[in-house]
Amino acid sequence: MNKVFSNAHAAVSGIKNGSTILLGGFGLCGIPENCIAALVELGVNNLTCISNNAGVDDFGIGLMLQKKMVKKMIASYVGENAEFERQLLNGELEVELIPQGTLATRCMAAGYGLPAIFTPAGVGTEVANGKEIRNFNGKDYLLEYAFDADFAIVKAWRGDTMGNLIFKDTARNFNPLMAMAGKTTIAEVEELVPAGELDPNQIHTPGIYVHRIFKGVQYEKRIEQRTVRKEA
Amino acid sequence: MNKVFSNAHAAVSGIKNGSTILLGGFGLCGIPENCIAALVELGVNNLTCISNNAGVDDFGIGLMLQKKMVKKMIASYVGENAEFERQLLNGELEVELIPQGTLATRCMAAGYGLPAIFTPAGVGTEVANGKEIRNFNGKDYLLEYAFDADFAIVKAWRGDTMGNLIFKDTARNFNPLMAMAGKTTIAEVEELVPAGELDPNQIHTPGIYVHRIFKGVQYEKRIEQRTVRKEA
Amino acid sequence: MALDKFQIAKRIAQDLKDGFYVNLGIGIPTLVANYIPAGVNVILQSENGLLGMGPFPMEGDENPDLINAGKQTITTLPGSSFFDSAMSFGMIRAGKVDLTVLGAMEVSERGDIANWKIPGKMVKGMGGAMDLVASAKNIIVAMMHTNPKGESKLLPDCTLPLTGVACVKKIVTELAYFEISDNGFVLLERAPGVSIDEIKAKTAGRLIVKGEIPEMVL
Amino acid sequence: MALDKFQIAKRIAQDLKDGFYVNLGIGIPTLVANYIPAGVNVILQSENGLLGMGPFPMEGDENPDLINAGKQTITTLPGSSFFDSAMSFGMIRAGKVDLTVLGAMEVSERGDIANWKIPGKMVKGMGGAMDLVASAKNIIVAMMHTNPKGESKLLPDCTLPLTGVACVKKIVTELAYFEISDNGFVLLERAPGVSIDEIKAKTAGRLIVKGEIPEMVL
Repeated sequence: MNKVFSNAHAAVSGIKNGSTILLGGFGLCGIPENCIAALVELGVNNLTCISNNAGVDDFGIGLMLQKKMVKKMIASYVGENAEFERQLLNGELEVELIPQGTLATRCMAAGYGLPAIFTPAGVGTEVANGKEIRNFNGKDYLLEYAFDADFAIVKAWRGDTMGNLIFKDTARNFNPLMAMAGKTTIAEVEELVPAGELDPNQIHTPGIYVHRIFKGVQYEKRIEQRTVRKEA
Repeated sequence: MNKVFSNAHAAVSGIKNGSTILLGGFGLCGIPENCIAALVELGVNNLTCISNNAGVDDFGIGLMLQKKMVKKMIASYVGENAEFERQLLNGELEVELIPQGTLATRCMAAGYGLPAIFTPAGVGTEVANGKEIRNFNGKDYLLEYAFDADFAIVKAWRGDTMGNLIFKDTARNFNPLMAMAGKTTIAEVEELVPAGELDPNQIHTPGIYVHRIFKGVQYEKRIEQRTVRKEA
Repeated sequence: MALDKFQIAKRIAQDLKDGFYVNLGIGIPTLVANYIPAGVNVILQSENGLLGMGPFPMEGDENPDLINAGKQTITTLPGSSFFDSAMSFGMIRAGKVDLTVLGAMEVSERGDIANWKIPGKMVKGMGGAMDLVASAKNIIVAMMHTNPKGESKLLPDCTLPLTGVACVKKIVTELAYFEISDNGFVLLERAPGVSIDEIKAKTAGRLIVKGEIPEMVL
Repeated sequence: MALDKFQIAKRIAQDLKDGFYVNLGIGIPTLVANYIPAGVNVILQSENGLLGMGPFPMEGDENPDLINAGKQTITTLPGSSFFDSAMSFGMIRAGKVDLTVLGAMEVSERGDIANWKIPGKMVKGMGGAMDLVASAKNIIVAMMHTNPKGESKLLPDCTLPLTGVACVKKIVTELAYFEISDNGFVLLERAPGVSIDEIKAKTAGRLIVKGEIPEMVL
């Protein structure tokens, strides 16, 4: 039972043209940089990517867009990306925009074996078009389905050889949810330690959800909005 | 904004006859010993208690049963309790048995603002009686509703003055789920520290879910099945 | 005189109560954090997974793993906690956040809000806005009273695609402070020196003016 | 000769594969952990919130905060993780647990299982059994072939209240190893020295015997 892979190229093997992939991260924070680079090199296409955002022009999922690897993007917010806009307006790219909480909860539902959830997000808006509406206690909710994705690719701070993961700060975001939701889950970590080194009380994603793990290298961790204050 | 109470008696104030209370713990592991003792002293009755188990004769919720404080018990397993059995057979106590995973997920649903969930547990059994059945992808699921409880009483290992909680080992069990599900959530902790002493990455229950917190005393932590091995 | 964006934020900050958990949207709402009244402790939620958002970091202390929902580098405060996006929107949906402050393109007299999409323009997405407006029990909109063309943003019905229905509770613009009632926009306060006539002229939706309307005290 | 409960456990343990995540119920199923084949690593799940359950603690090392679903004191192993009950049943429902071993009072020829309630007796509750049987993709029942009255527990239909329907995949009793097919109990192996006639005589449900039936190798 070896879950440890030597690098990103080995870890993304089996991802094929047409695969549906969940990609962790919020903006450029907590994204699986190594796996994205490996996928770009692999050059698979016709992918359906589910991720909160679509990266920026020259980083994150933006790198996959440049290579026209993405057929459909499912996200909550896709700003900050001129190439995305160009492909969308040209009809080269499909996009499905869904509320951020719905995106998160549909991942969790998949990981928890819940086939569908009810959420009030989007009731009375175009997001509700064609969806079942149900009233509970006087409030309307939309029925939304669990994601069904071939692969989940996530980035964690620390991981162990059994696939247990610990995330850091707001780089956690969608990562543990997507880790639970993939049929095959690939985790890249900044630090990979032997089983037993992580405190079992502090593990965010139990290894049962993780099929492949490897130590990532050369993290750029690009900051989108560097905001600082001057005063002491 | 002070969430810190001096002791269990102060913390359980406002719990009245007829209240619905979620109580954390699995068997006698991770139960809110101090709050249970305070409730017994307070002597409220006609309570609806939701907890995975009903304690043993002379400990845990069993102490509340002795005083006939409980009108209805909602649990997944109620063995090991002769007084419970006596009251049930005498018609002094109502009991609703629900699958353990359903119990857990109905708590989570309440804490996550999900009005209902679909679970396959109980399909084709008497648990399904009167419940809506729905098929997703060829499999049947029951519709089960989020709990609606007045109070949640939980036990954590460490907590801070802002109500953040960290649980220990399998004493976690239902505690973080119930903490999310109470209209008023009361947490007793073994160690209460100032805000800032807990690592924000390790918090299991964010303080937003916790309304009252206090340092418990004299934990007995009774073991139900002491099992040991001999060989080295 | 009409308020500037800082004064709008300051007026909203007066509504903060001690112990409030608050989610502040991008733009003017973010500024509210700068005017929290003395003696009032509020905990800021960032929907990407943080309770207890602190100020921007000092130069050199930026942590790329620590950003807010606007993707800005931030800091934590004592008592902060991190969590995943499902729990973040879970606590929002469950009504645990006491106050949400958002910007808007349009608000209707029934409290419908439009703030995510303009037909004909590239749609960037709703992010967490639809979850927030569908769930928050107390939503204050911070916005300019009119759009760049001078048209009222307080309307009988929104003309833009909706973000949520019947959810906005209060609105603060550069001209006034309104509460949404079943019957329309109830004028509660005027910006200092702004006349009721001006507010009436710039409010396309049904405006309710009852009794004397005090000026804001900032 | 019929198997004893340890041999039943041993036979089931032969079905474990390296890397399996396994949930073992109370009773005979618990014993399976003692017979995990050499070179096979399995991770035991305890549905009260632990992956990587270790053996009972040494005397004096009992930790009251660390118990299994049978409320017994246990230990962890390197790589263990703790989680709450919702995640625990979440991973069960999502089919992440590779094998579940349970006891039963009755199993029907369609794989229905009854193991939680006897009419007229105090009902203690289903605990996590209904969740497990409704979700697990691979369920092996470990039980005695007959009840204390000598009646078959392998039935055309369960007579007791059901725990789950059409969910059991395999059964190991003291007499034999069966697979559930659409048509009934398929006899795969006999306990050493047990005749097909004896198995037939003690199996009330439809029994399918095809070709030569090997003896178990324990």
